[in-house]
Amino acid sequence: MKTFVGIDLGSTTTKAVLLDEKTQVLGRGITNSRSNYDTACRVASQEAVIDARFTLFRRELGSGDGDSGQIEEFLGALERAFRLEQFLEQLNDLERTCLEQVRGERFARLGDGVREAITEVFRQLREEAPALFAPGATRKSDFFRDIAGSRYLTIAETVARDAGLPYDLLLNVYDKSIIAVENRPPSGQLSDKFHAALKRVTREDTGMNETFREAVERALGIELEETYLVGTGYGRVTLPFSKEHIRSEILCHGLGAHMMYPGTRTVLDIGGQDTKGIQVDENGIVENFQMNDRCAAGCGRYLGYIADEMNMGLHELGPLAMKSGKPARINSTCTVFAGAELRDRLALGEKREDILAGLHRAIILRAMSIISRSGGITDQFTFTGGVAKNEAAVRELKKLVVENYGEVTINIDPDSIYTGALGAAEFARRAAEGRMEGVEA
Amino acid sequence: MTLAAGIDVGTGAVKTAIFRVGDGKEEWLSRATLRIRQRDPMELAREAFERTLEDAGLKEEDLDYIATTGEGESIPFHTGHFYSMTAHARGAQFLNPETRAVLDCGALHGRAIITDERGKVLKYKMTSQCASGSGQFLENIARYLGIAQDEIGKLSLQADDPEAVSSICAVLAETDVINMVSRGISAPNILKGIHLSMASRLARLLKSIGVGNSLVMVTGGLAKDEGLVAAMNEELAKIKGVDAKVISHPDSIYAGAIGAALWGAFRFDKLAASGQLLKAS
Amino acid sequence: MNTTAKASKAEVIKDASMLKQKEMMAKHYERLANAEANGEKVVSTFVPGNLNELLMCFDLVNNLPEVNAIQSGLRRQSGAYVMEAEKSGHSEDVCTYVKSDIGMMAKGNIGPNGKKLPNPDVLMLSYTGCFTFMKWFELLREQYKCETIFLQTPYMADGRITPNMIQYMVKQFKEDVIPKLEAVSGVKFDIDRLREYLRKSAQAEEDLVYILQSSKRRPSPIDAYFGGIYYIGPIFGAFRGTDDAIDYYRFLRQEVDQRIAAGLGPVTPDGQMGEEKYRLVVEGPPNYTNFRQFWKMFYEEGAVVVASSYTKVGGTYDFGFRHDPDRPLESLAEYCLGVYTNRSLPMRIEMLVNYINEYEADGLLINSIKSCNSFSAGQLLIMREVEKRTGKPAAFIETDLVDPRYFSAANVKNRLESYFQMVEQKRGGAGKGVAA
Amino acid sequence: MSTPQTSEIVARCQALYEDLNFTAAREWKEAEPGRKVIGFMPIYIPREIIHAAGMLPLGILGGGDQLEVIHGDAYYQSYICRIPRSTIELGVSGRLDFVDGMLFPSICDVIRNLSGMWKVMFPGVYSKYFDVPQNYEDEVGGRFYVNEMAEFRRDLEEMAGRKITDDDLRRSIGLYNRNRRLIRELYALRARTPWKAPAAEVYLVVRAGLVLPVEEHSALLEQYIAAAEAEDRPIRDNCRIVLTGMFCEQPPLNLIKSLELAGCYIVDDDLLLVTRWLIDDVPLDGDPLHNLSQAFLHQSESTAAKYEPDQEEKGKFLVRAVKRTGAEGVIFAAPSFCDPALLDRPMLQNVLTRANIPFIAFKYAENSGQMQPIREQAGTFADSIKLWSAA
Ligand SMILES: Nc1ncnc2c1ncn2[C@@H]1O[C@H](COP(=O)(O)OP(=O)(O)O)[C@@H](O)[C@H]1O
Ligand SMILES: Nc1ncnc2c1ncn2[C@@H]1O[C@H](COP(=O)(O)OP(=O)(O)O)[C@@H](O)[C@H]1O
Ligand code: SF4
Ligand code: SF4
Ligand code: SF4
Repeated sequence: MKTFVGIDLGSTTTKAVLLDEKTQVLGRGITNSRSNYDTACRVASQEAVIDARFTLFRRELGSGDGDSGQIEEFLGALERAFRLEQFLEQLNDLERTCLEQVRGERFARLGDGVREAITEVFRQLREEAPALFAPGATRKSDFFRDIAGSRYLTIAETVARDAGLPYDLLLNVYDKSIIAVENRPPSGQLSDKFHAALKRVTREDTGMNETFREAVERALGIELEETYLVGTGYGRVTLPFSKEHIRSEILCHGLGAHMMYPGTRTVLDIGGQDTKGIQVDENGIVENFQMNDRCAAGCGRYLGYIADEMNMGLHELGPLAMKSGKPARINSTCTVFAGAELRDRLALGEKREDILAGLHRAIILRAMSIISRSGGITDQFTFTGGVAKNEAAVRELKKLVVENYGEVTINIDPDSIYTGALGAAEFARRAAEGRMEGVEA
Repeated sequence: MTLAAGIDVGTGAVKTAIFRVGDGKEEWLSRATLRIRQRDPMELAREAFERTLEDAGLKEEDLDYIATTGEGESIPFHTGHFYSMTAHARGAQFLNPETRAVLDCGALHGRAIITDERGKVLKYKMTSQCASGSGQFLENIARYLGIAQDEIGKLSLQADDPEAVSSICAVLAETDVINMVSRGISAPNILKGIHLSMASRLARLLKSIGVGNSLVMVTGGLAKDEGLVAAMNEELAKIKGVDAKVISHPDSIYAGAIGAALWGAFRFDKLAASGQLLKAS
Repeated sequence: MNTTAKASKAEVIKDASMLKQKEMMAKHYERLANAEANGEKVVSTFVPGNLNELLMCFDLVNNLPEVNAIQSGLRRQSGAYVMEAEKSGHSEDVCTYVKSDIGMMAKGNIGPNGKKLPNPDVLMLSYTGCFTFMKWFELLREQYKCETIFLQTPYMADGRITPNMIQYMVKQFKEDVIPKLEAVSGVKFDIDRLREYLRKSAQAEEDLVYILQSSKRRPSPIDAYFGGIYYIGPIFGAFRGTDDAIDYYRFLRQEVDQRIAAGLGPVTPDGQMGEEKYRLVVEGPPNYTNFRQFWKMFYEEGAVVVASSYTKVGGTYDFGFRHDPDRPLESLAEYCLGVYTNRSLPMRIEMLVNYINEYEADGLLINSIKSCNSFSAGQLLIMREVEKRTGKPAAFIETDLVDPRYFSAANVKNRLESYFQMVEQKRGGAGKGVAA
Repeated sequence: MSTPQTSEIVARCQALYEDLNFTAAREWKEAEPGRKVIGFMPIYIPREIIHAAGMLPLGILGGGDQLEVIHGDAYYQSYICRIPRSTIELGVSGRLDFVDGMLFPSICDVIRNLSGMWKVMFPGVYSKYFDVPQNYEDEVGGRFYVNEMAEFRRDLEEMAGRKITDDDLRRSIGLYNRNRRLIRELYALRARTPWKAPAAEVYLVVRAGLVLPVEEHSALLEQYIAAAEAEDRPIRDNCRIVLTGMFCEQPPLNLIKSLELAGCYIVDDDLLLVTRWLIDDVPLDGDPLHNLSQAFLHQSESTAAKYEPDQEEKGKFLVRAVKRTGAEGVIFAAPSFCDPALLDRPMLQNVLTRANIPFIAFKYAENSGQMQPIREQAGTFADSIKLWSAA
């Protein structure tokens, strides 16, 4: 079948969306942006294809007369199994890379100790992997780098201590290797991994039956043809696409938000390094936009620094901040000094949740200024970008929107991080249809 | 004989030192350094301090003066506090008596200090607001490149065509660097580029406080980074009317702790002489 | 220089005005370099509110630190000069024009022709449209310890020139400026000489206005910002009131007429510009350190600037003001009062709104200059108001005049492209009706 | 009534300082029908004329570190100082809705342009850019200034619906003379015994004068001076410094406190300059506008906001301040991105260097939250003065 791909190469994450001819979203994929844009695009697209397969599975299964609860349970199990397969594959790759690293001269004098330590770390990692993907388990993030990274660091600390090795050393081996692993384009056949996952599910006996297997096989048989691709995002200038395949992220975000909520008139997007306020008309056409200036204070990356500083996952920040009753007043949102400010205030005895709540408020205050610059908020208002996933940020935003613009509809889609990619995919679909609407090729 | 401890609580690490001072001698008994990694610095300070005591074979009550510096103002067991530039100037003087200027390069701020032969601060200046030239930034980039702290300097020295980092902001500079990697710029050239941009900021600081042709000692966390020291010398050489030379010392990282301890001893003796005896803790 | 476009006829004639300008500039810098040897006295002064005709009455050679800073920017030396000034204690926050000048002095004060610029004998501080000027000349005075003449131009805050303002300025001329210039130069003031210069000024001004307004046509034969910056050079600088300026603008006018006749658009550094896709009004000074690269981002996309406010900093002539030989001192006062940066914010908004309407532009682009509070403080309100009153979209980019550290090509390009795509999309969308 | 303690007076002033809704001024206005309030920004405004019209001159000094700025930021790029944006925030959020007029004195391009912005954003409010002469000749600048003040006087008469007589003006000048005298006295007290009048308190007490009627403020000053003289406070081993360079955007209170905590007694400063701009009494007899103009031309404080016609005199005022107050050094604190202050600074520093007076310099914003670097610099400065003065 024909598919249309939109890729949003953000400063922090790269997102891909696959649309079908009926403008239905087939799949979404995300990965962290990295030094190699090409790889990031490929990984994100592949993730979107994987997601699309699950959509197709669901469609195939749904067309039969299976019990929907059962189907969902099966698909859930299949997805976990698939993710585990993927994880283990990457883990093996990482281990190989790590072991190669320590062959270098820098490690020669340390002898076999390091190699043994690394093998031990990975043994433990593999051992606990299934638990990470057990039903109901929460993971620090969905990216290999983050999951593997945080566990590696924790395990390595103990292993290093036991082996009498410097912890910094193991840390460094990891840092070096993860880059290599991340920048290797995805390899291997997807269908192999699906089959391996199927096998795993069969073993686990989750009520899978032959109808299910056949449906999955049928869905796997459908060919996904990449008809047209449009790229957008921060890395747009360096995107590995030619000019007619590129649209400005402003237009994509505007259009994407319009597709999710056709009544949208104002869009706020807070990404990793930029915050945008966009006004669109009833057709999703951009009327006005403003972005943060050259200072990246108060963008998503700011939360990243804070999370690093607190050794927490990004998605844990919001819930903690929600516990605050009395947000601290924080005036500087300089991303780089965020950590220092945090320490300063902790040292003064302020509570973690209050500081965090204050930091979230500070980010939203800045975003409010950018919206104000772009012309304020008119009904409806749609919040997109990675930070829209953060409930504490959303809470502050809602409060401030009401205070400043009255009761307007505020839309936040759980998939809001894909807004730009969705818009890009729609541009791709229109381009393929020869409707080069609004944008010159 | 006066026994004094110096505790330097930084943003990157806690450093401690114990000195015995008297008869015109300054004897360095023990030292410790602990990186602050997601741990309460005050706890770490205690831990480092205990270790230093143990190494010196002393007990807390043996000490005449416990001096803090850096962010150690709120350490409960201190006798007195010296501001960090006061301490670094004295510490650098101890490490090399020829020193007439100090460049303290820490995790977030750079500080340039002009001193006299007694370690007296004559003039100084700190880097402002923006953090793109900070140790923290370099550290982030190095981690991103997969390079260990102690490799940075050596790699930077191998650069043949350093790539300038243009951004004023550390966050944007991070993107710059990511772009460089994707353009195939080598790690040495990237690191050297960062070093040069940091060095140029620091050189400006030095020049603006009138460094002249002094011997400049680098202290603080980045003192070990020979790449930065080399870049500093390159940048200073470009400035007309400045003929300064930048050096480092293996113990530079302790400069703050050393200075605090020595000033502590000095203060103790002075107060003792005037009859106002102090008791540590 | 791109040589491929050199063949066209328009190019050749274009060169006549360009050559003339080059020759004028070269001669001027030569005169400056040799001033001391030739026994000529040198005055340093500013572009906005410059009193060239008056200064010529005292045989003073005019040196403009702003123009030197621009030259340093175009030659990519300003970065080093700015750093030099910062090394000597100037803040990173302040105007880089000043720092470029101060850094240049510290590095030997070498002019664009490679020769040392002379020390000024007098600083003519016409404090018009910018407070920074005051500090700038206080700094120069500290360095050169020479006579400093101060001329305060009151701000046109209420959108009008009051008799008290004119009176104040004329009094300053009569009681302060002229006597001091006489003392420094040893030349007696002759009002008839001033009248003659003013008459010549008015003649060149007439042609300049014609040229700057030629962009009302489609396609516009000129780029009124990037090209305009070259066109204003002589009249904003040391040549107003001279025969050279008269000749230059006559040449230029002929060239523009020829392009109009041939239906041609502006000439860019890469030759004749392609199809005119977007017509813009630009507010704010340009970036000089990456001037070519910056311009290219426009002409590559088919964007031409049809009117700009920057080309009015050294005098606003398109609303009818001309130097008037019959009211010499009064007209100098009115000239100073009327320069763009001395106009209140509401006046600036109105001017830009009119430009968009009269020049049939697609929208407003603001290039916000980090250095220049005089221009930049309030530009975001200007943007809002102009959008509101014209219904045309505006875009906002940030660079600096001469500090290369504040020019981020990727950032600027991203915004410009987004803006052009938006304008394009709106045009397409407007005719399309409701989409899915 | 018993004399209040300093702590009570300061608490009241602090409340006035923190009140971003200007309740005191609102109450003053509501107390009698027809009362009008005229806001003004730093740096200098002849408040006497406003007072003579029966109106309250209200100092608007930005939003400090407690105001959340949303809309104000929408009007300014990041490289422009804070005060205009927080002022706009005050306006947009309705906190100035009771103010009948706004004055924007001639100090820099930012405030100058703000005057036009105010006209566009708040078209119903009287707003005026108040141009002062930078030419100090009686016949040139003096004449211009008298005319400007006369125009302002006419505007106010129109608003008030009555004439402002010369006697009205004289009476107001007299009241402000007294107020300035008291502030000079307070500063002298602090210079003599800085531990008795901590800088943060002095600041708050003087600042109260920007929102209170002058009569009330003078009484408050008197009370504070008496209370401060009477109170015993511990003397700290601090050095004495002159704080300068802040002439417009005010630093956060925490900054002033931090300086003293880090070991520096502030014995002179250029905070809230409008209250001390004229350094001597303005004569009461003769033409009042002429007298105000004369005082402005010949009896006013030197700051970065003014052109110094005499190169020899440049910066000498600082040296004199140091000598007068027995200070041991100078701390330059300038608002970030403040061109006039920052461009002026190197020239002043050169003067200090020649006079052998030590100094340090840093920047701040009215909402700076991190005092650590400032404490560190001031602390080192204090250390260096203290440790070695004896050694
Ligand atoms: N699960 C999450 N919870 C909270 N915040 C998140 C989450 N995922 C991403 N973010 C935030 O979103 C930002 C990235 O947003 P994104 O829109 O992907 O940026 P970009 O498009 O610039 O790459 C991160 O910096 C982070 O702050
Ligand atoms: N061994 C090392 N080699 C190179 N750089 C180091 C080393 N140890 C610490 N650093 C750098 O020093 C910085 C911390 O310096 P420090 O002097 O502790 O800072 P501060 O005094 O500001 O807390 C860190 O950011 C790190 O980049
Ligand atoms: S370092 Fe901080 S303040 Fe500076 S530009 Fe970056 S985010 Fe902004
Ligand atoms: S502030 Fe603007 S007008 Fe003034 S000197 Fe600088 S660039 Fe020129
Ligand atoms: S702080 Fe400085 S730049 Fe800002 S408004 Fe005041 S005088 Fe102007």
